[in-house]
Amino acid sequence: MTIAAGIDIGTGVVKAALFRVEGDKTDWLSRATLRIRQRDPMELARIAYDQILAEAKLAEKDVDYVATTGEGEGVPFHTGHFYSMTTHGRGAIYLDPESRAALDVGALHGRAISIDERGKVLTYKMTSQCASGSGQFLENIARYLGIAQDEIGSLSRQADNPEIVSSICAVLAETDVINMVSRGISASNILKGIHLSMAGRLSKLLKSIGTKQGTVMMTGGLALDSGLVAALIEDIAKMKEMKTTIRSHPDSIYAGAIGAALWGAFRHDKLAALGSVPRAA
Amino acid sequence: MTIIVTPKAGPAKDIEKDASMVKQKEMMAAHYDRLTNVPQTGEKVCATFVPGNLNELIMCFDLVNNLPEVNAIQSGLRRQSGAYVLEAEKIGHSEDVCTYVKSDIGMMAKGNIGPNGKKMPDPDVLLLSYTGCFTFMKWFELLREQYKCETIMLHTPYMGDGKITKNMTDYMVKQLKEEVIPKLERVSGVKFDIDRLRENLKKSARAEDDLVRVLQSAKHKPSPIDAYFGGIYYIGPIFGAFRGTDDAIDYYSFLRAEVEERIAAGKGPVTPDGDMGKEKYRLVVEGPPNYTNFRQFWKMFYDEGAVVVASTYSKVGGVYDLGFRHDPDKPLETLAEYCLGVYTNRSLPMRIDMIANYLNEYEADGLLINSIKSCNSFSAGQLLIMREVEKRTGKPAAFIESDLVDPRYFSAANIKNRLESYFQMIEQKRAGGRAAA
Amino acid sequence: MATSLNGSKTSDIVARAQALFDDLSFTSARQWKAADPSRKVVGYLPIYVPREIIHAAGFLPLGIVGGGDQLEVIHGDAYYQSYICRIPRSTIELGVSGRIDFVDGMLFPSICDVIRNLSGMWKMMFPNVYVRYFDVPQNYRDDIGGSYYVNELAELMHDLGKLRGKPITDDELRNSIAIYNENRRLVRELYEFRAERPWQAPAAEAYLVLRAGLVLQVEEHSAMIRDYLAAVRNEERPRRDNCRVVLTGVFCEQPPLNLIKSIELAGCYVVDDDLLLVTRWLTADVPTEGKPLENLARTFLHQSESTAAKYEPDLKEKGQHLVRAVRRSRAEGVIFACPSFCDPALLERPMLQHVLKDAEIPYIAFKYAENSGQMQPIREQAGTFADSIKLWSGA
Amino acid sequence: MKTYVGIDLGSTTTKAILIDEDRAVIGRGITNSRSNYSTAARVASEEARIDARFTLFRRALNAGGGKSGELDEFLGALERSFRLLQFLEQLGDLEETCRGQVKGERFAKVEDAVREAIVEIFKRLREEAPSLYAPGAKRKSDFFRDIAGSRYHAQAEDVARAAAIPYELLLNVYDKSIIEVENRPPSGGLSDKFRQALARVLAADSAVKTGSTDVPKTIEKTLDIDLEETYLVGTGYGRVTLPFSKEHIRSEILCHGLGAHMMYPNTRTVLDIGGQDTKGIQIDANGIVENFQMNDRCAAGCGRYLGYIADEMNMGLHELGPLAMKSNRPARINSTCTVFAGAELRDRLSLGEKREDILAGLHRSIILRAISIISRSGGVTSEFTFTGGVAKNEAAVRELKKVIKENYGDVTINIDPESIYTGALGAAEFARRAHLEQPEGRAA
Ligand SMILES: Nc1ncnc2c1ncn2[C@@H]1O[C@H](COP(=O)(O)OP(=O)(O)O)[C@@H](O)[C@H]1O
Ligand SMILES: Nc1ncnc2c1ncn2[C@@H]1O[C@H](COP(=O)(O)OP(=O)(O)O)[C@@H](O)[C@H]1O
Ligand code: SF4
Ligand code: SF4
Ligand code: SF4
Repeated sequence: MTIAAGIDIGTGVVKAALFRVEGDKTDWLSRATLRIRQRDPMELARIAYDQILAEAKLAEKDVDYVATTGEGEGVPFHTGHFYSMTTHGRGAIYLDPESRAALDVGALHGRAISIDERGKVLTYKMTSQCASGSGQFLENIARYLGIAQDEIGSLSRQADNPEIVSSICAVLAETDVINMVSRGISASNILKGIHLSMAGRLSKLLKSIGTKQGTVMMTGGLALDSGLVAALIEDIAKMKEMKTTIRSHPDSIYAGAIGAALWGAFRHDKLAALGSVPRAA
Repeated sequence: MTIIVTPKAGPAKDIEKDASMVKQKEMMAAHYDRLTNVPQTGEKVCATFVPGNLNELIMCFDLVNNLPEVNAIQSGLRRQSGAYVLEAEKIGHSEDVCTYVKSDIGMMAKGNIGPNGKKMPDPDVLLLSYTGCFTFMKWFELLREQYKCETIMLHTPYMGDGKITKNMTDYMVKQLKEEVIPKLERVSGVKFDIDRLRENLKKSARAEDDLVRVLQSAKHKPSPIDAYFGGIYYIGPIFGAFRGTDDAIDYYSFLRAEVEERIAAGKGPVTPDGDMGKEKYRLVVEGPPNYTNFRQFWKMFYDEGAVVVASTYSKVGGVYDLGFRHDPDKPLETLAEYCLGVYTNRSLPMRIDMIANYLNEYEADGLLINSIKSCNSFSAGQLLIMREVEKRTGKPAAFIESDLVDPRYFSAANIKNRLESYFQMIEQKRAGGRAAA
Repeated sequence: MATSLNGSKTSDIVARAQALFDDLSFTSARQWKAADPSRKVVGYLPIYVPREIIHAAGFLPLGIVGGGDQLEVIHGDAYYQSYICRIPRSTIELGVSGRIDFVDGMLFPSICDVIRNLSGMWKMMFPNVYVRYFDVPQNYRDDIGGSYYVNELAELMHDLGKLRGKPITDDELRNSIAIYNENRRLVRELYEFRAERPWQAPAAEAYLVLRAGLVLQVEEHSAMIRDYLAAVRNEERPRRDNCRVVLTGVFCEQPPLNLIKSIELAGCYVVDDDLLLVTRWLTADVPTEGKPLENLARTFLHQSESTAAKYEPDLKEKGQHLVRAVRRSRAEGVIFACPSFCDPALLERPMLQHVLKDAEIPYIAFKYAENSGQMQPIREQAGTFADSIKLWSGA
Repeated sequence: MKTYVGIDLGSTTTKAILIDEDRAVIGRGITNSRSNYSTAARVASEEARIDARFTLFRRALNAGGGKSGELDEFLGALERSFRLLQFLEQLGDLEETCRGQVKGERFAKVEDAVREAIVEIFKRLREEAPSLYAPGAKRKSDFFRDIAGSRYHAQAEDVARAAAIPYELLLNVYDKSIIEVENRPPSGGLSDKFRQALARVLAADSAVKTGSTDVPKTIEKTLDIDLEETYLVGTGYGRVTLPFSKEHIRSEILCHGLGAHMMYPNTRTVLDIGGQDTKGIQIDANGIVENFQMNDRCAAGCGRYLGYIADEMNMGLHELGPLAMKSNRPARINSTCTVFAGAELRDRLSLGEKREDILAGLHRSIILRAISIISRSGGVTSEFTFTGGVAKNEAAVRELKKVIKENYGDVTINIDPESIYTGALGAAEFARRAHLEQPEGRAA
């Protein structure tokens, strides 16, 4: 039996998950999310770790492997670090074993990762700089429009005539949006427009990693945005050669943390078999 | 970069078509039909580029000339290029690179349907006369990867020192003789006949004479033509698949007659909304146009009474107004000199000289640079061109940015803002000048 | 102990190379020139110029590959739109700010439209400098491209002779060729050593040592490589659980040193690359017997590196150089790092990727600018590459 | 009296200037730009008219022999009192609107609790309002949106905790209401507000020292002067969307050039850094534009960038400059991409760099970008003027001075505290000229 923690330091949110792994059996013991909002992510990592331990009623010494991911290379108490795409791929398999790609959409970047049935990463690609299609941007616009995060999805799905945001630059796109408001475009249509332009970028990513069929699991915070998911499904439907099914999961935001914990357990067992178990610093 | 415009985009319905317009439309339609009928006729297709286009030579082998650049323009005007570019990016091309290439590749990926709605033929040979732009080389390497057909490289050295040396022409003539011609013979199965080439070259020169007259008519006030937006129509046949044909000779003689009539009548240029109003600003434009919003772009000029009296883009397929003519007496040398002399193969100092001269000779109010995101060949260095030309002529210059065929880079509000500021600035300067006088 | 034959330590050699790298005013080249009034310096841009000819004139060939991430670019940006790569603007900044005011000539190799146009800009902006656009043939037949190239080389040799005030002789050139042959042999040895034991010669160090060759006299540079190799051969350095990659696409604008370091930190040893190609453009010794210009031309036509700037006449050969590099260095994958807005590198990339795919070699790709500051996305991508190996290999 | 109005509708703020027939500025007004351009323009010009009244008061009281120190004190008190009234009025509107928002499924279970919370928040806001307008008080910004917003956030956090309702819910109510409130046209009734304000001031201190004049009478008299809007010219961002007709629009480049010329007749180079564009303008001895350059489609390094940074650090825009001034070792920052600014900031903080050093580096990089636009437009040849919102930031100014000196040597650099109005000033002058040319011209 192996106890492993996964801590995913994002740009917007810190996520943590604690797992017990025994052979093929995995048990998700506890979880935590903390919004970063001007706080020090390293401190939050500690808080999140304490929270998941407390919730599972375990002590630090009970944990065999603390794996960080995201921007967690600097977390002082980690045993090992895995990079985001490694962990999101694994997380996607955990959330749905049928997944053959993970599409991680977070606050600043989008990542498409193609994986095999074991969660091994085959290829991947990230959006580059200059993104009006980032979660952060959507968040800013929603606030400007006076829309709460959990309202975005349903509003977007009510759109009847989405207005596409054409600027590549988020700053200029913001002005575009203000202009739209002044032209009387509804919030639904604006949000849907943003979702569609994000979806365009994401499907481009998916296509460029060669994913043409199977399940694509959306991970990261924006997987919870049903408007984005719907827009992506719409966009993919338009591409004849793409036969993928887009899925999201209520626990999608934890994918990185889950993946980290599971790879941590995996690595621990592998090293244990070799007789060289590392301990967290 | 490049040219050739035709059907579809529909002008105001009630404008009477001039003979040249009708002729051009027929020529283009016939050409596209010839291309898409290749599967029936069994003709062979040679794909090549506009600058350094060796149409006279290609015709000697009974090959049909297909110009991917022109297809990209057509896609732009038809508003399909945006989807094509995106398609190319989806199959792995970077957002950063020339969208001409991506429009072509995207069009291929999406079934390669030509402007007449029929499937474009695969090329039998790629004639990579790589003149004035390095991207051409990558473009045809990409096509070669796709079509796996014979590819002929004709390397045109760059006029880095502002002159054509004997080493350059010798090199090119040797390539023509020992690489290009034998390979074209092999692909086409037609034996090369130099007299046929001479005949074609003779025809080229005739049409070139008329073209130059047309372009130089803009020296009149008011200018009877717009040498940028309208100019794009005028250069179509000679930069495309018609140089060296009787059709081109006819087209340019019609055109010349029409322009002379307009001068006699004291008329300004034709625009999509009919005759242009009073000529208020005379401009020289450097850089290619935008094709995805061509009408909207043009309108920003003629609505304000701005007419372009000279443009460098109308020289990308050959700089004829500085005296070059295809010369049947030295057929291969003349082809070499033609390639070497196209606008984008000229060094920056040469380009600056040319533009500054245009500003003076055409008595323009200023220079406008349309800097194209795609095109490093044109764009890298334009800001220096702007400075130098301002310094030499004392006339104001303005700088706008857009793209040839990528609608994402055309921001109407932004461009309009700059253009209006520029026109108001010219106006204010004039008023200031008057006040001072 | 990490010392070379003559006793210098690895850290000293690297520190020297780093200092040369950091010096945006090219002090060592300035000093070299100041030591003797007859000396001249001829600058060149990436990717290849025949440095032998410059050397034969007794001049110092000075490689100028942009300004890196420490140069504040002010005036350079005034000459370029935002969608043009970074190297021309930092090069202009170097010029306008007087940092290369001691350079007597500048060669602009035929690499892309940006550098090509820069040659004309340089003529306008620095009229007192000898400026030449250095065209190379894209036709590889000796009787066509070859004879054109020999004439171009002869013209360059003549011009440089004029600059010196005395024609360059064939013997002088033969001598320089021999000296450069030696330098190239050492560079190849460095690459072979690193491919063998990448933990002993980290990519950033190897790069710095190579880069010193752009500003030092060739003889001094050869000595530096020799010292470095001797020093690291004697040293035991920690070996990490990294995978092995070939880095490609970096032939013109140089990535920031931090990027090279980040790749290794994230778990990838760089075992081959196309950085600073000029130092090993010619892949074989240039014969020292016979007509030197023809020898240079022939080696250029038949035994030189491939890059996006060069036409590949044979479809079957396209991209094979990269596959060979992977096999030769026993790499497990390829990292494409290309400068943003670099048409040649970015248009070439899909073709190379297709070839790799057919050869079943994994790859990843990202873009950079010489002044990129954010390494996080890069670490992430390189790191994921390394993770796969860590998790799935035998260990 | 005749007044000429210039309105500069920028991407972030809208500015208005009133000048009289002698080209003297009599009023300035500013507001944040918003999705309703006509309202923004109306608010700004109303603000300018309010300011003009103060100018007229001063003129009238001065004529009555008031000593300037005493006058300042009195007018200051009057203005604070006036602003407070204005603030309370808008606060009332906001409360009403907020309460109206509390409905629907999201509030199903907590409707009453949220309503109570809102009442409580506004009660507190009203209570603390006078302290915001006390003498010497520092406000986070001059715009209702920002002042009310930051105080609302602070109070809501407290109230939410006490009432055990989600803070996000209260925030959202505010977010939803503020657009509505600020897009409602101003309520008018200015004269009355002046009277009320005066009454308050007099009530607080009946022995106002303003010379011999009868203050209430003088004020009444000045309120009677009709501020006729003789001609109006608009300029600014996306002039296509300006709520003015074509004859009333001038390019912002021209307006900035002319405005700078009016403030500093010897200026030859003008740098304007606005919210999402940076302009370098060269003008001649008459204020006529000779050349101009702007940033391209990338908004990196523009004013909005500082806004993102301020948000990221949870600071007011005014506070960035002073913090950056504390640094003497600016970090080298290469990317000025606005969107990634936050990420870069976090990156560096986590590497242990100091906040002030990073901030100073950010300011420098903005200036470097601006200088390269200046360089594009022809460099700096003689007197130089820095305008636009960013000119209010002392750290940006410090870097600018440094960089100009490094690159162009000793040139005179003008920075007017009111430089944000430069474009509006030029526009007002264009309005005056247009009126002179065609006296029948009337405001839009
Ligand atoms: N319920 C939700 N609906 C829509 N978006 C959400 C939701 N929860 C979080 N987000 C978005 O997810 C982003 C954070 O996602 P995450 O994957 O944690 O990113 P990162 O790892 O970069 O911090 C935030 O920008 C936020 O806008
Ligand atoms: N040969 C020509 N000479 C001059 N102007 C031309 C020519 N061909 C087209 N134009 C200009 O372009 C406009 C539109 O052309 P086009 O889009 O081809 O029209 P249509 O919709 O009839 O196909 C015309 O109104 C005219 O101003
Ligand atoms: S400011 Fe806008 S355009 Fe510029 S890099 Fe950032 S996102 Fe891209
Ligand atoms: S770079 Fe310019 S000239 Fe070259 S293909 Fe692209 S658009 Fe044409
Ligand atoms: S980086 Fe690429 S585009 Fe830029 S100069 Fe070098 S080769 Fe040309």
